Amino acid sequence: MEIKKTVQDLTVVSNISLNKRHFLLELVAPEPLPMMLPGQFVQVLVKDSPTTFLRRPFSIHQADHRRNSIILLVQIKGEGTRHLSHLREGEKLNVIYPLGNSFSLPTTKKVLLVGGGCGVAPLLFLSQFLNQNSIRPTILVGFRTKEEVSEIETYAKYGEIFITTDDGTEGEHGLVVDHSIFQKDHLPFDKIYCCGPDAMMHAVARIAKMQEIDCEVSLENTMACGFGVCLCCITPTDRGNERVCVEGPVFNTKRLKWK
Amino acid sequence: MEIKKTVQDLTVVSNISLNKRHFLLELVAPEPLPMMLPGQFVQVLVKDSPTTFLRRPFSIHQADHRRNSIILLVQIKGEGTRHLSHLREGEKLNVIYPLGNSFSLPTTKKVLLVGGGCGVAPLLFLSQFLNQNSIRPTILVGFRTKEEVSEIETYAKYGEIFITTDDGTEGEHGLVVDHSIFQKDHLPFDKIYCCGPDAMMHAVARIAKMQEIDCEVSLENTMACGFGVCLCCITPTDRGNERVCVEGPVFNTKRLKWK
Amino acid sequence: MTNLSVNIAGLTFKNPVTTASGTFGYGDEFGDFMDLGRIGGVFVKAVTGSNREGNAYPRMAETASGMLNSVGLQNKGVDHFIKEIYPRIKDFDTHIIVNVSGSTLEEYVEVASRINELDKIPAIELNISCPNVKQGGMAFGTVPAMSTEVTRAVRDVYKKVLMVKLSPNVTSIIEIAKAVVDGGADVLTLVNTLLGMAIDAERRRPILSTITGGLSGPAIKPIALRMVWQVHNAVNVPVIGLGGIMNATDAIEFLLAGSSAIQVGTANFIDPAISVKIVEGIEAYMQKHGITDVNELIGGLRTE
Amino acid sequence: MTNLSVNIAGLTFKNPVTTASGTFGYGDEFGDFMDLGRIGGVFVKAVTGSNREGNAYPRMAETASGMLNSVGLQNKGVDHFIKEIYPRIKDFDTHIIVNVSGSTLEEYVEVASRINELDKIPAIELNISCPNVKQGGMAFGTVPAMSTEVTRAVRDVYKKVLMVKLSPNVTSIIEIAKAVVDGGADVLTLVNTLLGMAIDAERRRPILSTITGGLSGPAIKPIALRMVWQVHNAVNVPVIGLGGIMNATDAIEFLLAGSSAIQVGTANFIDPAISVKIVEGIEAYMQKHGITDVNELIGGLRTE
Ligand SMILES: Cc1cc2nc3c(=O)[nH]c(=O)nc-3n(C[C@H](O)[C@H](O)[C@H](O)COP(=O)(O)OP(=O)(O)OC[C@H]3O[C@@H](n4cnc5c(N)ncnc54)[C@H](O)[C@@H]3O)c2cc1C
Ligand SMILES: Cc1cc2nc3c(=O)[nH]c(=O)nc-3n(C[C@H](O)[C@H](O)[C@H](O)COP(=O)(O)OP(=O)(O)OC[C@H]3O[C@@H](n4cnc5c(N)ncnc54)[C@H](O)[C@@H]3O)c2cc1C
Ligand SMILES: Cc1cc2nc3c(=O)[nH]c(=O)nc-3n(C[C@H](O)[C@H](O)[C@H](O)COP(=O)(O)O)c2cc1C
Ligand SMILES: Cc1cc2nc3c(=O)[nH]c(=O)nc-3n(C[C@H](O)[C@H](O)[C@H](O)COP(=O)(O)O)c2cc1C
Ligand code: FES
Ligand code: FES
Repeated sequence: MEIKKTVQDLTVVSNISLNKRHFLLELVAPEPLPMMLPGQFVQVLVKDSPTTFLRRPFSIHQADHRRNSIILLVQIKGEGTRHLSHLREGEKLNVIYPLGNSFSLPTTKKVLLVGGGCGVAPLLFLSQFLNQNSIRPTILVGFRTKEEVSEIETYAKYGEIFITTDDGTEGEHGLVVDHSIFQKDHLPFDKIYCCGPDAMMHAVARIAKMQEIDCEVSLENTMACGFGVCLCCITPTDRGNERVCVEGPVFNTKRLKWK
Repeated sequence: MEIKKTVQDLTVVSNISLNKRHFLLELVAPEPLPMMLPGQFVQVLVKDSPTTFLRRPFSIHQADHRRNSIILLVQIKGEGTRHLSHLREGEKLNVIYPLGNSFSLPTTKKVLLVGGGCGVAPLLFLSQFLNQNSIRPTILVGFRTKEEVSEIETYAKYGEIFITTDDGTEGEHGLVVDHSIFQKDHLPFDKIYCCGPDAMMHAVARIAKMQEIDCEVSLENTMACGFGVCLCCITPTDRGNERVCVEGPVFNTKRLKWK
Repeated sequence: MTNLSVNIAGLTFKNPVTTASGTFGYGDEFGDFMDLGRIGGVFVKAVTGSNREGNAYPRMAETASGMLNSVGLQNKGVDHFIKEIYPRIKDFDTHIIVNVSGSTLEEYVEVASRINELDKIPAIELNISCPNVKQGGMAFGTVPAMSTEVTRAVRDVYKKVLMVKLSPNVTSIIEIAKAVVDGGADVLTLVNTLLGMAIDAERRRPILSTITGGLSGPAIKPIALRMVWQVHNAVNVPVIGLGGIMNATDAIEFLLAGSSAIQVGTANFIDPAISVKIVEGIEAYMQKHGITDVNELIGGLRTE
Repeated sequence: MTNLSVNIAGLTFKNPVTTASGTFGYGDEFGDFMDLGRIGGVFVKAVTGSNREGNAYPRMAETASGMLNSVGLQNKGVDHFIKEIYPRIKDFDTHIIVNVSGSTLEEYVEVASRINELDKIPAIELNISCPNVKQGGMAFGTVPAMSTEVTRAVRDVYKKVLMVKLSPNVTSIIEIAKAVVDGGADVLTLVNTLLGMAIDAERRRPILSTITGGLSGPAIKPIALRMVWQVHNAVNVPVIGLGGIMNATDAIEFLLAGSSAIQVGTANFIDPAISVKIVEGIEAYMQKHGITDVNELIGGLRTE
């Protein structure tokens, strides 16, 4: 099924700061939202930022077809995201979407979602999607510290939720992969979906491989276009260098040739 | 007398649109205003405009030492001035000032000020200064059309005011130099100060020369620094190529080698 | 009625706006965003003799008003192009021009002669200016004698319109342009990317896997414009100009400097419908200035 | 304690931040904005054999993240420099280095030998790369044999530290760098501006009176960084890097690429106190990264 990509001026309906580094940006579309799947992303034009020349990619955190809006969960990294954090209600944001492939629909009900940092972004959309398909996933999310733990009640609506913080101020102490969930010889899952920092995805992929659990990760990469024409965003796979923005961002870890 | 130049973040206290193309920007300083003279200008940093790399020069339209503020009269030309037109109260603007030389204090009381377009900007400051020195100048200002005629009451406080509009919708019909003031063989002035489009300044300078009236013009030029180090803003004079930002912007027309 | 069409070496383009190789895929990726029939032509991604995986990632770095890339000619080779891609794109209502790349003279000749067989491809653009391949690539475009040689060799086998794309990384663009014309080029395209580098100060590492890469975008526009102007005044073949064109005003500047057509490159990433907007913008400019034929703009810079 | 001082060809700079010729006047123009004693050195405006009026106006065009200039070495000549300017600036608490320019080999030699007599000038920077003068200027910096020749001629008369400033408008910066080192240069400065052009589409005219001019600013940073890196790896003399440095991070990138010191150019126009802020920024970076000696950064790019 081909999903048509579109360039639109979306309107900011809210910009909610979650903590010092993260905010939720809700954007309403001028036309009915296109069909979108969890794992897909948008390419945002950051106007009025002299140092931001290219668009910035963000996962779709939520898609609300009734409100005709999408929500992005953004972490402030540099100039582009800082600019977005200052957007006010009513301002326009030019966006290309929806882009990329999506997480696959699992053939099992025993599903674990693992996210770290702003890598949790696509997992909320994925949780909702799984629920619609009668799957209640286990959700494990890692944060730096208590202050950054957010949207837990929202996730809890869609699955059983576990938390780690790097400093132990909430949930289990340590990295996501140190969580007690993983301290078993036979994990009670047939599928893992994972999104977060590279090191985390590598670690989770290693566990999944050892335990022969199917695992999908959503990769980041430096993107110029986001729709497959510049070939800047490749990742080595069993089919050669593939584009993270078209053949990805979601890849089954079996297919990845990680360094 | 050396005037010390300074770089400061001024705060916008008001931004008043005069008409579609012009606005008044009042900026308050964090410290007591430096000494400033009419004809001097400021170099404004336009942040958040991707296409505006260098600072933008604007004449000091008014300096109010009691309010500790300066006012700029700005015409929207391109991206930089458009950005400034959107500035809101409370926003900061980084400015280098005061720059350039100034209009000379006349030795006569029979003074004519001639301005066109945004070239009227320094003339208000000059009128006030002349008043302080007990001179009430005649002020002739040209606009495109009635809609753009503005601040007339303000000028009228400092001198006798005459107006032209290009389309005849207010004041005399035609260009500034077509005004009846100039239709005499012996103009009743010993000094003319002029600021506006190049063609206008040339025409006024020609009249002044014919009638042997001393004439000072405030030149525009493309500036990179504004404080004398890049040598981009030169104009040919009897002393060779001089810098409009240091030896100018005000020049006695006798000294200019105009093409 | 305004005429937007230009004739370049016997080939008529419905308007002077085309898209640059490597920034427009094979054209069909833009189907969701615009009507390809609205623009003059599409220069498709580089085609080489056989499959190339290109360089390792990261391949991209953002810079002030520009970007560096080190894609390195990733493509599946000329066979794949002919079998899989050509049938898919050949009937687009615009000129499809193939960017021919290689590491050796033989590879250029082979690819060119294979593309020569394709009915619906009216021209090739010989890429002797790619800074992102270790062998060949840019070397052919920076040494005049080599430029002549490779152009001549391709000229011998390629019977349609031969365009050659020049590298801006040279002391004298005029010298290279003349060398390429001597070799038999019908048209010159300029410029390809400038060799640059980006560093991540925090990690104390180069950002690109290849350390250096090709700079494109508005940052290079002044250099590209200057080279188009120099070459337009020095040779007698048409020039297609590009480098940092983001809007119609930029495009018009290149026409005035002597480009018979222009290519839109990096701008496609930021607005995938920009090429059509540029066509419209040129038309609006012509109407505003009372110009009825776009050919009046070409080389129309007033310098007296 | 952090050490910021660097030794370049026997000359100790209190820190690696200096200001670029033509963008900092004679230094005293910045007295209102900053303390000159805080920076490593000042490269003053070009000095030629006799008075030059430079080019006609307009001399400046703003471009994307940069600017073009065609000042054309306006200055009052070496006599005037020695009599009027030198006394005014010689006691600044920083190194004052004179940018020596000319149109002929003889002019370079004459100016260099005159400056040689000035006690408080520890070095000259030979400008063989100015794109804005018809004769000489850049030509000396784009032909290797001429670069060697002019450097050698100046070397013969100039007894202190001889720096030579290279043009980026060349096919191989390494070749030119080697030619200049062969001629006896102690230090290489790079880069000067890139030759560019700007057009006013509305008026259909070039913006600069000279049609082309020199491009500077962040737009050229990737190209400048690449050249510094190439030259640092190819020659054995210290390199002073510049081109688009706007802040401390940019400066650190140049140090990592192999610059022993850096020059701040166009950035001075936008923030006249920026050079001092860059000194502070380098210090802050070193503290953050636990680096005690700035020399550890020089050429410290990790590329394995
Ligand atoms: C498919 C995809 C989905 C993403 N989804 C989200 C999301 O939902 N929420 C979110 O907060 N972020 C997401 N990101 C990352 C986000 O795009 C970057 O953080 C953002 O572009 C940084 O922009 P900036 O201008 O603020 O930072 P910059 O000033 O550009 O960079 C700051 C730092 O971040 C690094 N960086 C910049 N862009 C990327 C990138 N694309 N990948 C990795 N590192 C980068 C730079 O190297 C630099 O060190 C996603 C990235 C991709 C590719
Ligand atoms: C000493 C001095 C005092 C000035 N005082 C005032 C003032 O009080 N009020 C006011 O509205 N304007 C004044 N100007 C002009 C003002 O600086 C320009 O209009 C402004 O810089 C345009 O910026 P922009 O980004 O909006 O336009 P841009 O996009 O930069 O340019 C738009 C158009 O204006 C032209 N232009 C840009 N800068 C200049 C310039 N410096 N001189 C001439 N043409 C230019 C460009 O060539 C272009 O055609 C003054 C200029 C100088 C040199
Ligand atoms: C990601 C990317 C890939 C490119 N690939 C090619 C290529 O395969 N062949 C080619 O001749 N030029 C290639 N180029 C160069 C462009 O066609 C163009 O010459 C250059 O980007 C300058 O134009 P611009 O500034 O408008 O982008 C590529 C450029 C980019 C940015
Ligand atoms: C207005 C202007 C004038 C310049 N004059 C000179 C000069 O006289 N001699 C010289 O060697 N370089 C001159 N340059 C070049 C600068 O020293 C520097 O090499 C160049 O601007 C690149 O650095 P930047 O990008 O930091 O400005 C000049 C540059 C500018 C912008
Ligand atoms: S970002 Fe351009 S191909 Fe993926
Ligand atoms: S603007 Fe730089 S010297 Fe006048």
